Amino acid sequence: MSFEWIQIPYALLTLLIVFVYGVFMTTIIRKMGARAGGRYGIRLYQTFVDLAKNYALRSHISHGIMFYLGPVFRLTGGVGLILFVPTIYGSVMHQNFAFAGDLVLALYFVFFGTLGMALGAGESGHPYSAVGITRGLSQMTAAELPFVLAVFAVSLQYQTLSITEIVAAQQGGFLSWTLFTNPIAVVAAMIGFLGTMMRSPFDVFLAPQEIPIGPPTEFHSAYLALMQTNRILFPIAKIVIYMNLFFGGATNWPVFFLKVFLIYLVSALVGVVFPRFRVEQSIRFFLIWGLPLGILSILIV
Amino acid sequence: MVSAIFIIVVGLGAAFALGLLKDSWRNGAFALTMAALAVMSWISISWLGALASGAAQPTDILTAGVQPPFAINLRVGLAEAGLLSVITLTGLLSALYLRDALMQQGRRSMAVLLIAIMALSGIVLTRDIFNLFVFFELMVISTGGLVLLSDDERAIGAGFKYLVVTQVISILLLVGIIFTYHAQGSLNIDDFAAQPLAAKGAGLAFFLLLMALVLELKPFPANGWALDIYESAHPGFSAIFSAASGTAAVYAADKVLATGGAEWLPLATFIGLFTFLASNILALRQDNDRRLLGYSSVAQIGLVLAVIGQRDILGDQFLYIAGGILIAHAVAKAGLFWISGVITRRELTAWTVLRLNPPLVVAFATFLAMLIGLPPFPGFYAKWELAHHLVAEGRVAVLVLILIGALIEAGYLFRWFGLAIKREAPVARPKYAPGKVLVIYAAALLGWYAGYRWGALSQYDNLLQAMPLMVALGFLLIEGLPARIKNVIAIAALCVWFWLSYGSFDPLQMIFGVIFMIGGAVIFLASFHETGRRLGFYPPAMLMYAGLAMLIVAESSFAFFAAWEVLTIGSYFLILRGKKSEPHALSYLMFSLGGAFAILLGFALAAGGTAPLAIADLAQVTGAVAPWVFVLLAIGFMTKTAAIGLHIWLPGAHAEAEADVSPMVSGVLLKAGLYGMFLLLMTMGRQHLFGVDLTYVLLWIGALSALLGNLMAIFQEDAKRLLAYSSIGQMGYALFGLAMMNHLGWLMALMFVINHYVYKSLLFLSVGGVAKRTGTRDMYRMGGLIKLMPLSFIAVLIGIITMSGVPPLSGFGGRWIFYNAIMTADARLPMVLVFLSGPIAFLYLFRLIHTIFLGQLKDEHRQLKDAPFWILLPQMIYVAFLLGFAVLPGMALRRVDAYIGEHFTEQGLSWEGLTITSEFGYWSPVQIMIVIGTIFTLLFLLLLALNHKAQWVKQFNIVYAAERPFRPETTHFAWNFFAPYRRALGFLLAPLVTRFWGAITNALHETAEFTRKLYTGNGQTYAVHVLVFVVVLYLVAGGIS
Amino acid sequence: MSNIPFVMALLLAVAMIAAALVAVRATATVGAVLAAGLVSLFASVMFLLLAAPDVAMTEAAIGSGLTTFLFFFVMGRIRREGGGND
Amino acid sequence: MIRKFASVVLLLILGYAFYSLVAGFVPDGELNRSAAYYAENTARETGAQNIVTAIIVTYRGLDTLGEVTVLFLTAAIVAQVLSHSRAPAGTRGSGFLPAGELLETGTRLLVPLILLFGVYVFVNGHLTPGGGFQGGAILASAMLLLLLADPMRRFSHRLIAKVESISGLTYVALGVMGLVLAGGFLDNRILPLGQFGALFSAGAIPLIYSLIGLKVGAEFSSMLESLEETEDR
Amino acid sequence: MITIAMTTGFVLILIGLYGALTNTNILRMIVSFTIASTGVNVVLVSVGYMPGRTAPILDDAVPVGSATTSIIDPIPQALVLTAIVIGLGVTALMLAYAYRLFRIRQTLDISKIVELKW
Repeated sequence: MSFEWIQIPYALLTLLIVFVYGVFMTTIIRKMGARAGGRYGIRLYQTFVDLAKNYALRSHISHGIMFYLGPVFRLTGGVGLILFVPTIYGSVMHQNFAFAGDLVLALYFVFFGTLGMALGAGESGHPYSAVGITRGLSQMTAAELPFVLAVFAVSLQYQTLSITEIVAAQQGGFLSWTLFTNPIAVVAAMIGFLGTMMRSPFDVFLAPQEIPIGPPTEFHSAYLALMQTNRILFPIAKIVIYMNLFFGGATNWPVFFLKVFLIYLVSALVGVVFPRFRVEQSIRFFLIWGLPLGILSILIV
Repeated sequence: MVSAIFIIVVGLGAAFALGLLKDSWRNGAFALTMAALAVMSWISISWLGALASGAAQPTDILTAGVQPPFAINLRVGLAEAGLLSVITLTGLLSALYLRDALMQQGRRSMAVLLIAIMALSGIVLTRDIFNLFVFFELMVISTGGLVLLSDDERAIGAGFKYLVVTQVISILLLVGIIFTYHAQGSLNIDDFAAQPLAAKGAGLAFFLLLMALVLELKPFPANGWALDIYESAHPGFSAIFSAASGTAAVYAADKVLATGGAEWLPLATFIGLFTFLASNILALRQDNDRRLLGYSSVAQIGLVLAVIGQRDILGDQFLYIAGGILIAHAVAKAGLFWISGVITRRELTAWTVLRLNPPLVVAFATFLAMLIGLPPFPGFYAKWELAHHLVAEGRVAVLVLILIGALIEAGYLFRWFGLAIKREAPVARPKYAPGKVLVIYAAALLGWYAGYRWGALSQYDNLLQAMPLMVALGFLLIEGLPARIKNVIAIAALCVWFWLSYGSFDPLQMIFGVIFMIGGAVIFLASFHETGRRLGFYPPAMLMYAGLAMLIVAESSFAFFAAWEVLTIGSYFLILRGKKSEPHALSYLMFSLGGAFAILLGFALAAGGTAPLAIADLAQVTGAVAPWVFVLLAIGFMTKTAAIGLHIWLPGAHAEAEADVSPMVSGVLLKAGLYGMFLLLMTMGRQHLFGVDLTYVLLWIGALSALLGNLMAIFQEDAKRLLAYSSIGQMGYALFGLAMMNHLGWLMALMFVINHYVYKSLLFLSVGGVAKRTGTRDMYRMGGLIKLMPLSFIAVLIGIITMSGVPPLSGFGGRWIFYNAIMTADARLPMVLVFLSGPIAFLYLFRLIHTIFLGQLKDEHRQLKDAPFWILLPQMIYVAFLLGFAVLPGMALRRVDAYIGEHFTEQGLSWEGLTITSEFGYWSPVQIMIVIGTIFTLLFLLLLALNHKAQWVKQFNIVYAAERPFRPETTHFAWNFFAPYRRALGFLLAPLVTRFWGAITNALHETAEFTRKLYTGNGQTYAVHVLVFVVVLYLVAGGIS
Repeated sequence: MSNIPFVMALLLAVAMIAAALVAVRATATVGAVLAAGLVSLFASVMFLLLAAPDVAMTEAAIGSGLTTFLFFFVMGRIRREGGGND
Repeated sequence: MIRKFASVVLLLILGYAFYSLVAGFVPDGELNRSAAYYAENTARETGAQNIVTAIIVTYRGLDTLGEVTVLFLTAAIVAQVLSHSRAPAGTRGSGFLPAGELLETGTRLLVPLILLFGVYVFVNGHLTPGGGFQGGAILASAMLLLLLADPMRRFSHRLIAKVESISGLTYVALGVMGLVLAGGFLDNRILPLGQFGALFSAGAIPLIYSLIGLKVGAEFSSMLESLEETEDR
Repeated sequence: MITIAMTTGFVLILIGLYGALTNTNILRMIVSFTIASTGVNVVLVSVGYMPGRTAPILDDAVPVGSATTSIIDPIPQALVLTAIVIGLGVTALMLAYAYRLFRIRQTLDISKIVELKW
């Protein structure tokens, strides 16, 4: 595979589709959560409105260069993750820049945004940012474990590190999905998935509105807008990886939409059912439930 | 050639002539004494020279004009001449040293001194057993006289105890002599050898004879009297007592033992080893310098006795080995006692006063190194040869015990050195008597000369002619120059050495060579920030680099081991320079020496006794011994890479070192261990022990190191400690890669070698610079430094991105190769551990940058400037390199990849254009960089467009959502940063390893504390000990008839 | 071989051992020294019996004579300086 | 008590070892080769009647030189030790045997005789039993007598030291002469062996034994004196 | 005869050692050692003794020619002479030491001279 200029508009197109879908997804999930709680929930276009509002706001405030760059890092991480992973299997248009790296790149690039974000929040100087960061990092690294193990189990299973080839190996009926060929890995990965989705019950570090502790509290206006954009893109990007690795990938957009929605739903459901975990509780959760499964999946491949 | 009997004649004649002088002519008397000693020394040395060069043959000196055995005869051979030289020179120098005491006490004491030296020479020369007794008694009585030279009144008691014990000894000796005579019909030692004694029913007689001579060697536990003398006598005399008397007594025992036949050798070995070990353990608890030296003397003599016990297998090398140990001990011990004489107080910490006189510190270090047998001193060569001979004959147990003893000895000696270097020194420089100091320097020079001679005699290249070592030692001579000039020379030396030698390097050597030499030179740039003379920095630093330089070109096991020891010593001294590094430097040294001994044992086993062994020939080692060789060598190398279990030295050593030393010992030095592992695995490959694949074990060790090293790192409050622990983890990765034994695993290990050098040097320098400015290494005392120290921040940022493996920097390349490598590895469980450690690394790295540079600035740091230019310069070089290496990893790795391909059948990577492809995936660093860069730039521009008027706002102007901090200091959340992690995973951090090693150390100390109660100080008890010693051995030997 | 030297030797041996026991066990140091001198003296007679006249002379002169006096001199000094107790 | 018990046990075992030495001892039926050599060759090689003397002065002369040195050393050290610790003034003399009139008179009479006897003993060392050591001891006993008779008496330390040193030096010098003129160090044949059995025979043996006698006498005297006197000079 | 002498010698050695190990008075220890060394001398001489022979002096009774068959071994005697003198030297030295010790410590009890230990 090599680079051609046409890939740039193609990639932008993919990005746009994913973004729009992501906005709706976010909205729908929130609405579902509200309904489940007996509330009405937000309007369908509310997320758009929020974003637009934040992009329109102007701020004169910065706490320094890393503070300024933090959201940029964050969003670069999200966008990059989408672009380094093939979105639609077999589609030249939506291959994006997957040829630059493989599964390993995707795994490690996840940290890029996190790192930048944490740095930015750190420079704000607010002690609560620091608290949020340590919680976030602690939980995230723990949650990544079962995921990484499962991913590696999969690449061992298919003897490749190329995402495209992994998807290719799962074609030919849903029984050849990893979900069925290696269910343990999938379970492990899904446990990790819950942790990285930044949703309840694993969202204590994120500073949902009622706990004013966490990086987003420090950011406002356009900074916040960039981060919100990331909040929309990033889960989709992750789900795409999951979908590609475990659920047979997507050969066209409808399948893509469906699968992403369903996977997203998993985390939403769990969030509705469970109360919020403290960080060390969630670390233990991942280590006790996720980790052994991950190890098991690697051993039995 | 003057007959050697004139040593005796001159000594006696001068002693008698002293009586003719008026008591008030003390200067004249002293001059006469010195002249006599000088003549005696000259005779000995001229014999030594003539015999060594072959100009003279071993000569028998007849007395009374009658052939032996009917008259007493003397003999001068090479051994005798050597020992005579030691004895007479010690006498000469000690006399000079004792000048004040001798002058005060008058000519009688000078006569006693002369007779003492004469008697010791007689012990060496004589071939008659009863004559030996006479000389022994002369030695005893003159010792009794010389003890009185001490100002310490306790010496009288010690002298009396000595006399009591020698009475018992002479009784045994006389009984032994007469019955031996009865059995042999002769008193001549040479006759004994002709007719084995035991055969004639004189075993018991010989036993008593031997015991008497052995008791003169002060064997444990029958040696309390000797220690009391060492403690209380005048140090000038103690030097004689240890160096000269010990030497003579050992030779006497050897002479007699040689005639007894091989069946007595195990007894000597047993006594020697027992004494060596026990005395060294006891010395652990000593805080009186002279008593400690006494224990060490006793131990060393025990060692020589043990070596004598091996004379049946040492053959031609016996003299070389035993002589090497004996001479090293004599010179060193005399030197140390002499030094102790210029120090006024007796506790070990009083030696700090030496610091005010740096050449004395060099002498001190020289003597310690000689005692322990570090290169390039005679003991080193002796140790090497001894190990090989012992292994060749299957006496591994003996060797192991010797090495354990040596390790303990190194422990207390270097602890002492640490105390002297690190504890608070007095301010006022004491006045040293120039004569005394001169004597000390003379001993040190003699030590070096002996090292040179032994090197020349060895079958290997003389270490003191090895270019790198010469350069390093040359730095001792230019210590007076300003630091910056020395720094220029040091950098030039490293570059020149690289330039001279790189032509012959293979790609592997090239990578290590570049890191050791060029990498070392870059770190030296940081040293430019030091002004003044910076005493004691360059010689050890260059010693370490010399060792490293010699290591990569080493082709034989000897060269390798010598280089290994050299770099160990150099780095020890270097680490010791840190402010609070005393205990850490010691534990570093202990582990390193322990590792070195494992390597020695491994090489000896591999060689099967026929040293030298080419490193490449390790591949030919097969059979049952091969896995053990592998294990020993691996342990040796892993102590340097601080694999888990052997790691406890590392954090302190690296953290407490100076700002520019930490990168040297971390970035550069750790690679020596990896280089060793590379060689080991390259030559020996997979080995199986008890059916276990040893590389599999290594895999586990690597993985555990990676996990636990990282885990420990995240809970450190001290920034340099954090980095140090992280090194454990990083080396674990590299070890893991190597142990996978496949192409990509090795490539990954090499990638780690390069990356770890760069980012760890970078981070240590940045953190060192920050610590220099802030005056603390505790991260929670810092914060918000990003604006004040932007360059340091950038350096750390790039460093941690690389290290954590986040794309797009080169650390990712390491991870990528790693993932590809484990695709083919079959060991899954250790792999999991490595997975676990990855994210954890991310945690501590983030903490590093966050707590130091982000958050709120501390009040007291508001005026700080960025780190000094010279510390920043290498950092910027590293940053540039990291960025370049990220884009073009192929520039270093392609050739190595091909080189590794020669060793593994499976395919490596393909390097087409800018994309690197393995059979499992692909990696295109340039494209990744471009994509990320583009996205980042676009988003940045977007944000700029939206928020271009943003201006810096003070942190306290932010609106706190819930509250406003009452006191700004309290708002920096950095202490116990990853508390949740600790709560969840803290149990993994139980300091089991520390406890384990601590328990061993404690057990040794407790044993020492308990055992030394034996030495009640009661002379009668000591006499009982002597009898117990004899009786127990009599019973053990099964009642010899 | 006549019995006389033999009996003499036996007697001497008994005497020596007895004197030695006295020397070791006696309460007074003076007595001990004297007894030791006596042992020496008996020994020199024994040496004569053993056909060693040179040794006998030496033992008598040095072992029993001079040595004993050396002891007395030292004891005298000590006694005068207040160490009268044994 | 424990010490006594332990000592007894230890000594019993040692005694057993000694017992096995005694039990295993077989007296030689005839002279062993060294002794036989001396029996056959002493007369020819050294010209001395007293074989023990020949052995001491010649064959094992180095031992004897060492022996003399032991005494020299001891004398020097004893002097050294005691000069460190002078007794309080006014407390001199051994105080053991109070000197009486009889003793003093007897001393005057006896001393010359004893000295003469001592000289006789060591001059005849090569012929009859006795020799330098015995003679020296006898010389010293004269000194002892003088000391006992008059504790306040001063001897010339210088004289004693000179005698000691000069005889010692001469002894060593004779030894070296043996090396130069005859077969080896301390060879007595630097002087003619003379007629067997005569006073002036056996080469340098009488000379050496006399020197030894003088030296030993001087050394013993100096030792006794050091112990007796409370102050030097 | 030899056995008696030798046994006596050894017994003296043991007695002497016993005294030296159990008497705490320094002077008494020295006395004990002189006994032990006397014992050693007796042992030495008895080793050289040969029944029925005479002293090794070649006077009229023992002509040179028959010396080999008529004298006893002279060597042990020579050795003993040396040993006796050396023994005296050591004893004198110990006595001097004892006196010095007494001057310093005002005691002759060896069990009290233990300031150097461990």
